[in-house]
Amino acid sequence: CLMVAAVIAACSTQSATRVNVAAAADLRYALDEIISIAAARNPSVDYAVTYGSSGQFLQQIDNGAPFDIYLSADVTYPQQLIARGKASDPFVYAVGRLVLWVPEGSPIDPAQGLAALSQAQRIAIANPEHAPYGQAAVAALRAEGIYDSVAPRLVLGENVAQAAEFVASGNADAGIVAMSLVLSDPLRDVGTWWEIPAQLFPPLVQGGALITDTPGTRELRDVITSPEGIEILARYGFTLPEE
Amino acid sequence: MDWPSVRLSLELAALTTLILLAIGIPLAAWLAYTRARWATAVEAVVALPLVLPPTVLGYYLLVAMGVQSPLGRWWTEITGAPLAFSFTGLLIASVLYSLPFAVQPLLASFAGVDGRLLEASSVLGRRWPTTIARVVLPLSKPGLATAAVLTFAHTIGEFGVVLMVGGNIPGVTRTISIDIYDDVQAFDYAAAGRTSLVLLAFSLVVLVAVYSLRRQRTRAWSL
Amino acid sequence: MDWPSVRLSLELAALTTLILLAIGIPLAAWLAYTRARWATAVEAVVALPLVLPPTVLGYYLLVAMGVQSPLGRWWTEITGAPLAFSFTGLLIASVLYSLPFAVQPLLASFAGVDGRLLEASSVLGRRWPTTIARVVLPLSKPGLATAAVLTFAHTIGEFGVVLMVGGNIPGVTRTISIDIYDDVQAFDYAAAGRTSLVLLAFSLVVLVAVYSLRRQRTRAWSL
Amino acid sequence: MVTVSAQADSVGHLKADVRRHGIAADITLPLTAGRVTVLFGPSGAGKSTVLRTIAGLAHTEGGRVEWSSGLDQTPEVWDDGRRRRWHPRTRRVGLLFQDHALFPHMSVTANVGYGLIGVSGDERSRRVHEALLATQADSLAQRSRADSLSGGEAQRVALARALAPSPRLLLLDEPLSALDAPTRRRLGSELRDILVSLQMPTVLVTHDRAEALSMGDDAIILIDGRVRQHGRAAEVFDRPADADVAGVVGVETALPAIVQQSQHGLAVVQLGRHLLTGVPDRDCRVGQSVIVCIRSEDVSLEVGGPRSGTSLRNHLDAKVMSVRDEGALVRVELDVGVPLASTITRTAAGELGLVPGLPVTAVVKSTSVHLIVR
Amino acid sequence: MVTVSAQADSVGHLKADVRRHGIAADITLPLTAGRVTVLFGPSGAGKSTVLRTIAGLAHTEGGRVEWSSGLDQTPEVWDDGRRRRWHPRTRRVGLLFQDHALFPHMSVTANVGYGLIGVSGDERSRRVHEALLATQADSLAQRSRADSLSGGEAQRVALARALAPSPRLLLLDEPLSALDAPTRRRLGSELRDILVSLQMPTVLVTHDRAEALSMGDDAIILIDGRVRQHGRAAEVFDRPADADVAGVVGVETALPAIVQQSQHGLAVVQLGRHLLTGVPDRDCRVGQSVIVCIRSEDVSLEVGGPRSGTSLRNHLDAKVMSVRDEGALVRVELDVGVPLASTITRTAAGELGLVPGLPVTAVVKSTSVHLIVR
Ligand SMILES: Nc1ncnc2c1ncn2[C@@H]1O[C@H](COP(=O)(O)OP(=O)(O)OP(=O)(O)O)[C@@H](O)[C@H]1O
Ligand SMILES: Nc1ncnc2c1ncn2[C@@H]1O[C@H](COP(=O)(O)OP(=O)(O)OP(=O)(O)O)[C@@H](O)[C@H]1O
Ligand SMILES: [Mg+2]
Ligand SMILES: [Mg+2]
Repeated sequence: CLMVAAVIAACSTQSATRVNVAAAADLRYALDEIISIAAARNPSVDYAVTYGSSGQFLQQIDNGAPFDIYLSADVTYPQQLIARGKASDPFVYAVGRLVLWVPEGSPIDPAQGLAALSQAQRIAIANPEHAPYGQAAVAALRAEGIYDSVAPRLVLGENVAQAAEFVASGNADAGIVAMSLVLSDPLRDVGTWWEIPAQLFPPLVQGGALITDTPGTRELRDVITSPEGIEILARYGFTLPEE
Repeated sequence: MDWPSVRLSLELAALTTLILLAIGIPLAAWLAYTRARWATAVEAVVALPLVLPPTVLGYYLLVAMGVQSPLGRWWTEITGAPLAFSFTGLLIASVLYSLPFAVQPLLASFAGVDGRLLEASSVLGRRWPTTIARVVLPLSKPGLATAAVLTFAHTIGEFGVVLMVGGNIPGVTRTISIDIYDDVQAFDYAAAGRTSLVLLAFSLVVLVAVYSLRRQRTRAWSL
Repeated sequence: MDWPSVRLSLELAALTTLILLAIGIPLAAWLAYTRARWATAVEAVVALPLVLPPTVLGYYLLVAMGVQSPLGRWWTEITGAPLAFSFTGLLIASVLYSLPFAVQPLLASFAGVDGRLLEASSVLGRRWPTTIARVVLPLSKPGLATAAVLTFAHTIGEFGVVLMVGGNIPGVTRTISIDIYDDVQAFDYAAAGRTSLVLLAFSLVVLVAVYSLRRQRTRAWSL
Repeated sequence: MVTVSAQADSVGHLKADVRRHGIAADITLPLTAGRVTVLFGPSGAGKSTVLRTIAGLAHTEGGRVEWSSGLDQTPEVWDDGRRRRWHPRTRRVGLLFQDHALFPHMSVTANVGYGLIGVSGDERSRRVHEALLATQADSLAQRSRADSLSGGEAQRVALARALAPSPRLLLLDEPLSALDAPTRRRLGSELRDILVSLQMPTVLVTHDRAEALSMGDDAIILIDGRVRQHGRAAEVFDRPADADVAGVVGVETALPAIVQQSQHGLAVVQLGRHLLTGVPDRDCRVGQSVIVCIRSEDVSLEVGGPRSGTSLRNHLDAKVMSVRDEGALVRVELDVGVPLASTITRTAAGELGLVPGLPVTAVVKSTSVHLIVR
Repeated sequence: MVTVSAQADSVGHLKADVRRHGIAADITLPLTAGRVTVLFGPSGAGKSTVLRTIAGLAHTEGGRVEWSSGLDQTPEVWDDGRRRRWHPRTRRVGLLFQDHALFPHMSVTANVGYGLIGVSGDERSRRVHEALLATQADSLAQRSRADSLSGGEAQRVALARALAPSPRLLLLDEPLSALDAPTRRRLGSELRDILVSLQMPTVLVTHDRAEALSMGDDAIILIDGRVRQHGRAAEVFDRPADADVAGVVGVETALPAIVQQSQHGLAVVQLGRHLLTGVPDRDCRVGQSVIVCIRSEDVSLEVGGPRSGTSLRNHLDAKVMSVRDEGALVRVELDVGVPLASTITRTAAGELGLVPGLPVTAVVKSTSVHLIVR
């Protein structure tokens, strides 16, 4: 019993200095800047970020994963956790943007919009069954009325990053991916893009929640929802969350 | 159940197993019986695909098959269709990735065959393909079964490489394992559980059948 | 290079291999030499984890180890820390998932050991653990090497189960394979390539060493 | 079938009723310390199967294997012929495998010491060394892998391995077959002494009549999976119970004939154009049919016209058909109306100047003509 | 070393200079069709190693294996002792392995037919059947797995397998050791005829002197890895070149002595308290030391006082030390001042009433006393 108490004590001292962040993969570049701000404001906290699939994080947190703050690519996931008493303080921090992306040297001109996809042989999107960007891409294609004609030519990535990989490696000649990806350092020069108008798909609102309520998690939430954070996110291809 | 995926998976696994036995048997025989020093290096290289995470291996394969690589261009020229996101591409990837699962058990089994029988075969004037076919293989049934089972099961269950190289195209490259994975990702646990159960039950039947074949020797006495 | 991940991977792979040899040897021996009918079913069950996609298997393991499951709760009560997302949890998952890679080659090798030697050992009054240790294992070196190599390499390369059960927590459950996977997902191909190369080179050295040990017999004559 | 069955005496007995793919051999042996029972029979008769069943490596389908250590203790039922059997390990017998089955990866000393359970250190090396000495394999003690041994070397090491743990019963499957004659002779007689001094009852399979007679106290003749005769070794080899056994124990001539006269324990039969006096194995009447058994080495040859036979010596005029050098002996096929074989020394053959076609007289003592009454 | 070397004649020859872990055996055989060369020697002498090196399964380290098919064709260098060697497959020799090495999973007929390359259908079954008939294993043709065969059965099937492809050279490693005496005798003489009719030159390893003499034309004595004598079989077994060979070929008595007299190709030596006349293997002078070789079966026994010896027969008064039953023969150890062994027939032993301590006269013809001049 004493030993158990000691272990718990050890854990709690650790979480006092360390904050495990579960972040949606599309935040990979933007979040580094935001974290450095939060860390500067709160030097006793050590932020450790894990990027991954929001859905997988949901499953893991549900089963006791030691994450302290959850930055999802979706608003419903944090709410599910809150409904089950696993999280608190939901917040919305960004809205994702969708682009049509073609690799450099492709005959397809993205400026023509989604219609240009009629010339593409392979179109990469994230899997619409579980990836929000995939669902958005399908919605946009439907809105333009070309979904049925392009459906046989779709290749599905496990997530939006993999869809981008299909395009970047030249195996797909077009892709519908997150703007945050095509603006990232490694992919900036790989292709050209055209933003798909936001009205063609339901908004990709990204929300989060605190799993543990500590100064460190609150600090990060505050930074990410502050004007400063929103400005950083905007640079990385996110729009402001509409209040 | 997504039957096209099931069919695809079975086809892929069966073809991969066949191809890997066809490649693996001579390769393992060579590795088991050669005296060349560098065979050890070859043996190690065969096991290397295992060390890379499937998705990463898949990524490299994707690049190798892509239009930017000579292989990819050559293939597209010859066949008129790109290798990536095709069943053939999937097959190549599966074969590469499962190579150690076929070669290693075969090799271990071959190495255990009584050397005097190989000697007898040679003195009786037989070339090594005959020796392998008529002496080594029949005496390596457990290893053969292991190689086939590991390859087959692993190909059924694999999804990292397949997802990367195949692009999850329904009916073309969406295998049953991707299907289950998608269900879990979409929180459709009921569907995932159902499919898994069917997959497990089917595999159990296949495995029991394979193993029964192998367990033909009735030993009068056990340890 | 992310050295904590490298260390974690090596620890995990080494421990998994050790545990699996410790479990696999008696299990494979039992499977190889029992006359029980239902051993065939056990054998098939051992191979089943392979059939499920790693992430899906990982999901089921996660649920089994999670705070909502009796096992998870019991473990948390006993040790004060949850099983999932811990190194122990990762180890258990790896052991389960790699079980067939250890048991199958051992089994195939054991089945190939000359039955008369087992008979001799029994008549000389030895119990089966002694027979396994002193007769079967030394004569199954190739199978033992295969089991160790497949288990080790596969644990190094595995990331589906590890990602699900471990949660990719830096320094605790982030293995080198997840690290490479992350790099690829982040389009940092240079880093992924670098890490992969180091991993491959290291593995090559280990594998060549293991295989050289096994290739000790110099045969006067080859096929 | 003539069976000199074991007296179920205080020394205990082993009962092995072995039934397995066509074999049905029922054997009971007294477990007298140091007594050697020879199991003799043609290739494929089931000798190895009997040994393996006693050791527990094969099972009897029906039948029974039972070990009784004497007096009124309940016997150990090693195999009840159905499903209940003792594990080979628990029977504590020693078995020399016909194909040796040495552990190929172990050194010679590790092989020999393998069965020495709970014996270590000096005691262990001493017993290993003793066993190797006993089997004249001490020069091989340094060998680090048993698979580098020659056939005969392996056989001696395997013998040492079987002896070393001092089993309750020793089963030797052709222990000397791969050895050269001088080694075999030396080892054979030493082995006999060792078995007596270690007091181990032994069952010995051999194909060699000389070995059977010099090493065996009792002999069991196994033909086609059946015990056809069981008795004292000298008895069995001298007085085979029937024509089959006669052939197996090396009685070259075994011919049917009819009793012409019978008195004083002797009988006269017609063989070819000769009347022959012999000893019937039991009372017989005139007109009864018998099998005439004559061992070739009991037939000596003389040159010159036939002398008239006495009741003690039969003289048969014969013609030499063929002469075959067999080392110490020369084998001569004769025609005395029926074929008859003779084995004589080379010296004798040289003196007689035997060539095919030569007329000779074959001489057989009546006591060497063994008549099996049918 | 006395070597009746092969005449390098038109029939070609096989030259095998085998060097390998301590063995250094240089053998040259004429490849006369049907000629059988016996390789004889104690266990561990290197007989199997020589055969395996000829077949290509072991390599000679230094040395050379060369096959010359006769006349002036260039010989095939099968193994140059360094790195260049022919694969066993290409040598087209037949080898019967000492431990049989049958394919355990194949049927008996599949085993026998294994070496029949490019032969199929009726021709194949015919040749398989012929080979099985020749080795008296035709009753086993139905067996579906070779690992169910008994030791002797396996040996016959392995022999059939080696014979079936009609190899250019047949190497038989103890082909009859696992067989019972009647089968061995029958198969031995049939095998001899078959080898002659198939015209295969053959090298035969055996431990059995009778087999060596009845089957071998030539004999090579191998001791400790060295060829110690090579010549016609009868010659080698009768006139061993030295004491070691004498021991190996079964000359039980081999004692040192000094020549006392020498004339007309005969010499007199002192043996114990007796003067003994014998035949020296080459010219000798008085005072030279020789080894006296007497084969036990050349020593006959008489009861009664010693008669004076002639130059043709030596009579030695002796005392019986021990009598040992060896089946057809009885082995008697004598004391004639030095130990002397005698092997006589059981008949003779019975007539003489031999018991230990009995004074007897040992009779040895002068021509049977072989003197090896040192
Ligand atoms: N599994 C089996 N199936 C059928 N027959 C078998 C099987 N095992 C052995 N036999 C046969 O049983 C008979 C007895 O075999 P066993 O080995 O006991 O003979 P053996 O007397 O030892 O002969 P040998 O002197 O040749 O060694 C043989 O004919 C053999 O072929
Ligand atoms: N790998 C090895 N290392 C060391 N010695 C070896 C090796 N292989 C064989 N020998 C030895 O070489 C010698 C010759 O062996 P070989 O098998 O040729 O004998 P052999 O004359 O056939 O004897 P046997 O009649 O007993 O079969 C033996 O003493 C054997 O132990
Ligand atoms: Mg036998
Ligand atoms: Mg040999």
